[in-house]
Amino acid sequence: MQLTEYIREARTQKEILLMTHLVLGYPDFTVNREVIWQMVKNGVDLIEMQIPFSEPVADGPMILKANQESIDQGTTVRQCFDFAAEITSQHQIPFLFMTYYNILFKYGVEKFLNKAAKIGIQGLIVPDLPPEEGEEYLTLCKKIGLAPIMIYAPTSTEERMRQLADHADGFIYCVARRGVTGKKTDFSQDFSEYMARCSRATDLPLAVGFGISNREDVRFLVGKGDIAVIGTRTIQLVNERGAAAVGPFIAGLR
Amino acid sequence: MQLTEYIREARTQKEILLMTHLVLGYPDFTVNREVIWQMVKNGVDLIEMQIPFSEPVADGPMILKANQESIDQGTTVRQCFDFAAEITSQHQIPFLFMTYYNILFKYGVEKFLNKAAKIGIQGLIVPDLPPEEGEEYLTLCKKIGLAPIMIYAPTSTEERMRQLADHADGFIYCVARRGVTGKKTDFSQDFSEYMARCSRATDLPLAVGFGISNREDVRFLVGKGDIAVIGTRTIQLVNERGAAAVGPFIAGLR
Amino acid sequence: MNRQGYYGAWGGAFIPEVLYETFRELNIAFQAAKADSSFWREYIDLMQSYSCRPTPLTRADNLSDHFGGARIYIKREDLNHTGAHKANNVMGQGLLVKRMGKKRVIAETGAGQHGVATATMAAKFGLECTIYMGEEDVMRQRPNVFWMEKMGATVIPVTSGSRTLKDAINEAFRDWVSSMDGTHYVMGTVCGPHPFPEMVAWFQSIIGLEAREQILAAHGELPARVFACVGGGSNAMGIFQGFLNDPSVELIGVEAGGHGLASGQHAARLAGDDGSAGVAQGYKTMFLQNDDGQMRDTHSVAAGLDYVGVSPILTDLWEKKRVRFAAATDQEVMAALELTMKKEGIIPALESSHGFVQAFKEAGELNKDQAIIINMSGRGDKDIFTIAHAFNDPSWKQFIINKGKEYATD
Amino acid sequence: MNRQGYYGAWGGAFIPEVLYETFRELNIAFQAAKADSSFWREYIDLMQSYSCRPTPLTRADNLSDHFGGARIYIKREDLNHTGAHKANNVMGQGLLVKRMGKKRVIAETGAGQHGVATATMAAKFGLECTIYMGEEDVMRQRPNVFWMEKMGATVIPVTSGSRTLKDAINEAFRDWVSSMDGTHYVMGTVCGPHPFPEMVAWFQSIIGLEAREQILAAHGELPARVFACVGGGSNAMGIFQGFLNDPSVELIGVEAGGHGLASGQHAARLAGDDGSAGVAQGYKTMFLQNDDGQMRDTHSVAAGLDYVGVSPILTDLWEKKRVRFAAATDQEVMAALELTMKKEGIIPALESSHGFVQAFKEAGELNKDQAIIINMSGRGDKDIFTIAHAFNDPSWKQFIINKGKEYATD
Ligand SMILES: Cc1ncc(COP(=O)(O)O)c(C=O)c1O
Ligand SMILES: Cc1ncc(COP(=O)(O)O)c(C=O)c1O
Repeated sequence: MQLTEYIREARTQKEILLMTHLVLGYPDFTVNREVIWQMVKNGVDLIEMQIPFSEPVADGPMILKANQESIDQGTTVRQCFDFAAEITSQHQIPFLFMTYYNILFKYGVEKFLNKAAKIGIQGLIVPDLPPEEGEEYLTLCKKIGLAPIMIYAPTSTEERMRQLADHADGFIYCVARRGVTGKKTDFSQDFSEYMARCSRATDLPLAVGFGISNREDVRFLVGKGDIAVIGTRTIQLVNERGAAAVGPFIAGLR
Repeated sequence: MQLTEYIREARTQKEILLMTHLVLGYPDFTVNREVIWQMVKNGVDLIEMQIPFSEPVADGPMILKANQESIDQGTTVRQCFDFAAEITSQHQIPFLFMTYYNILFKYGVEKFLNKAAKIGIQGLIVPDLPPEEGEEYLTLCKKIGLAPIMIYAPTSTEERMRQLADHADGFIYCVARRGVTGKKTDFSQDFSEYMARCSRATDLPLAVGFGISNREDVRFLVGKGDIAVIGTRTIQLVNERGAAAVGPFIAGLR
Repeated sequence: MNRQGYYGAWGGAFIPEVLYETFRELNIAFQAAKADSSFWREYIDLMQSYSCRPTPLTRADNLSDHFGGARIYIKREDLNHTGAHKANNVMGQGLLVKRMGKKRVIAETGAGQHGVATATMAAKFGLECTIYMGEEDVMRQRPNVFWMEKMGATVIPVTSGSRTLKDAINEAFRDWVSSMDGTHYVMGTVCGPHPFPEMVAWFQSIIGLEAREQILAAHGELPARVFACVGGGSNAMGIFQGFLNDPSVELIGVEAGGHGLASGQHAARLAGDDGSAGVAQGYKTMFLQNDDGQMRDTHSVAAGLDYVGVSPILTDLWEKKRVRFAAATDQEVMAALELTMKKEGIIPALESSHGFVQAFKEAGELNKDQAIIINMSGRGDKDIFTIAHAFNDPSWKQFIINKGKEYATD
Repeated sequence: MNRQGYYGAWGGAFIPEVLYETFRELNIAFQAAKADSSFWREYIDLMQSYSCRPTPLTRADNLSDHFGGARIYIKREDLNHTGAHKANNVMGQGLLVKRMGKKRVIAETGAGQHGVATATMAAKFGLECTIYMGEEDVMRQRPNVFWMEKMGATVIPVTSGSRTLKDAINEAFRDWVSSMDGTHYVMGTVCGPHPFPEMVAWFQSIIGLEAREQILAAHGELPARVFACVGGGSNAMGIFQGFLNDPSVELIGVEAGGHGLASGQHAARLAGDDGSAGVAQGYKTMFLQNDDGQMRDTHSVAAGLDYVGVSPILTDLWEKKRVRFAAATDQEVMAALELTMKKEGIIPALESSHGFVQAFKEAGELNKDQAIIINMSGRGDKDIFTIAHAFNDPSWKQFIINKGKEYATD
């Protein structure tokens, strides 16, 4: 609720919000820290921090590699919590965790969620946990006050979307196209229809992700969604040109 | 008949006769010529000349190799006939052809036998032609006056031996043991019984072959058979020490 | 099943939203096929005319005498077309694909057997085919790759993660989330999100149906024990289903003990204490994972057993103590393989040999009136490179060296 | 047969005297077995429980549609244990050996299939086993050698002659003339001295018996034509026997055309004009020989067809025009193999692919109501080294080069 209100509030100021993504521990926490600083300073509205998992099925090659390298370097869930605690205490925007269900499951779902809430995380994106499998998770999120972000896909029927909306909080993450993260999306007529369907199905703000990488993409989303999600592009940018390149890139998006 | 009489006649002079063997065209006809000369000069009583065949199933490694090398060098049946004609005209002892049936069959059995008789060959040893398969051959041999040498083996029953004797002429070739040419024979008690069986089964002279390689072997055969057959040993000798070594070797056998 | 797709606490369908519709349709199509007796008849016909079903149950007298205990019977899945039980599942899914009207199939493969089987099915049914295979497995199973390609499939080496089976599964899912409209994912074992475990178990149940009838005919009564190797668990589930309702029949699953359970280099999820509950690759089961839930590297001489997860159905049967689990080490496997070749003239796949190991350990405990069945999931001649290598055969090595030189100077 | 062991003018038993008794006993034992219906029953039982008989008859719709003519059926001898029809003969002779009480078997092998089958049988029946194999074949069929050895057989490379099949046969005979008391020579094809052609044809007749019944069930009437590759001729005789008394069924034997009949590098004894009557290896038939009667070198991409002689029974049927003969070149064989893999997901052995070539040439001449059968004598995955080589597959070569380097530095 808190998160939804933050978004609605922010939208009164901006045509569209920006959410960015990074993989914790990749290339390392120091760079993560710098990247987040650049993002926040340049007007990012929300940040999803991915806790790496060895089997990130929903992610494409770039984020997959980031997950693996992070783990190979020894990144632990505990380190991710510690880092997140530090970050939330330093920056005022909402932070979310993105990760796969096994990370929660193995930690203990309740313990994980309590801990996340305690360190100031506002919501979670768990792409391999449909509501049918997430009863415990959803109940606890509600109880603890964390937003369980639900995902819409172009393949979702309107009926399915309504069903998902029943469990959602914070906002809805609308996956812009089929496939995994990291590929360019073709924003065609179909896409507009899809977004219209999303809007009809829920009152929650809509974030749009997958393949958004430049100002044109962001502009295109104005009026269709509330939040543009920048994922793979910033990871690529950091790889190619370092953390310092993130600020100007973000600044140029809107 | 002619051949049998020659053997009986020779046996009145000698306790045991010697028959030697060579593969035509191996190592070449020039060496064959020299070897035969050495053999005859040193008292060999009969010589079997093997016309090489590509599939000499009854022969062991040494003679097998000789067959193949001879063929590889281009030895033809025609050359063998020519060479044999020359040899029989120069030496007075009986010469036999040893070969496999396909050589006759392909040449035409009748044509082959007529030709052999014409050039002075006195008999034939065809190890893969049992009498059951050799009706034409046996009839023609009789008609043409060639001795079809039959073979006894240690596995032959006395009944079988009698049956073979019915078709035989010249002498009987008693294979001293199982197996192929070129291995040492163990002249045991069994062997003596075998020879006794051979004697009971036929009135023809008995040649003993397979594995006879020295004076002791030859001496052992005295009183048991009429002809000692030296096969592989002389081929080996020629390979190792040249044609000239054959004379002294033969001279020392008896 | 209490909940949809659950076996006790295990199973489920932990899938990304983009596949929700696909799975819904797959469930409907599968349940309709399952309810339609003509579908099963068509399946049986196909397996009889294209593969070699029923596969024989061979009585192994020499091995039985050698161990001096139970009569050993071997269920001969090696005699299937393509050389393993994988054909059963794949041909069944092929018929389902035909029903659903899809034109393309994808699959993961570890040992390559499932890949070869899928490429075969795709050729037979005229489907486009892409096979995902860990790069390490591509290297150790090159002959299988060659055949897949020759049958018209595209084989994509997967370079992420441990570059083995689990990574190939992830990669196949990545393909599927973009291509699901015209593409079916032919899951190779009795794992993954619902309805795959149920579906694969159903198709593989043909093994157990036959085996039960055959052992009754041959031995006059039920076997005392049934042994099967367990990678994902499909061949084991296949044969076990013939005897699940016979409490007198003990069922034993044999996992890859690798270099020994103590070494940590193995793939024993249920035998031993290294496995723990988790959710990955779309389902909940016992995984080999660290305390954070990151999947561990596994090891087995048998590529087909080299997997972090295991069938949720088996995990449930294990928890309920209906199936007992054991592990066989690489070394034990080579010895059992050698003995079986020498005694019976039968060459089990390295995977299958795991089942033989445990059966050999236990045969002597039983008496001559009792029968045991070993499920021989596949034939070992596909494993020549691995087996000749493991036996350290000098002529084989020389042969390869010579061939290599010949090709190097081409 | 007019005379003992003769088929028209062909056959006989041109054996050295030392084997006379052995053959006499073998004839008696064989005739007694043949007359004893329980022997055939035992044989069928064995083939059903140890191999996979009856092997299926697979309808190849994709190939049929591709050629737009006759319905093509494939008799699946590849699904036998050990991967080829050779198993039928070998297991039958194994039962005969048991009856005769002998303790050792020897055999020749070309492609290695018969050697593997014999080693398998020897392991199963607890017999000592020696396999003679041309040195050239040992080199090109190393995987088979490996398996034979692993099943406990001794493989002896034959270095005489052309170092291929015919020389291995000679060498096996050389063994037999010393060892016949306790040793049986398991002749691998329907050649050699009587009673081998009759014996091997009898055991292989199981193929034709099944195929006739199967095609009637599947197609409702007899096939128009039946195709089989011909090395020695055992798989061809096996299937042809099912239809010899059906004059409407045309029988076609396909020999190895190698680099083409005109090249002289082939193994076509009956197709073409290069064969001539001869006597070798104990029997009379059409051989590839020169004017002196020396056997010629033959060539085929398929080791199992690379033989100078051919079954006397087939020569008789050829002379009587009951069986028509054709030849398939190496190149045609590779194309037919590739097409069959792609269209049907079936990998015929290189030998078997010869039959496919001719069937493909003729399928279009017939109409859709007619059926033809191709006898698929064996599976091609045993031929990976030859096939991958023939396709000049770069990844395969690289794989072998790498493996070779790995072993070279061991
Ligand atoms: C021959 C064979 N057996 C067993 C397995 C393991 O799979 P599952 O446990 O699903 O039977 C494989 C997998 O590739 C295999 O190829
Ligand atoms: C698969 C296969 N087919 C055919 C043959 C040829 O033999 P035959 O003509 O006796 O069937 C062989 C011989 O090794 C073989 O392995």
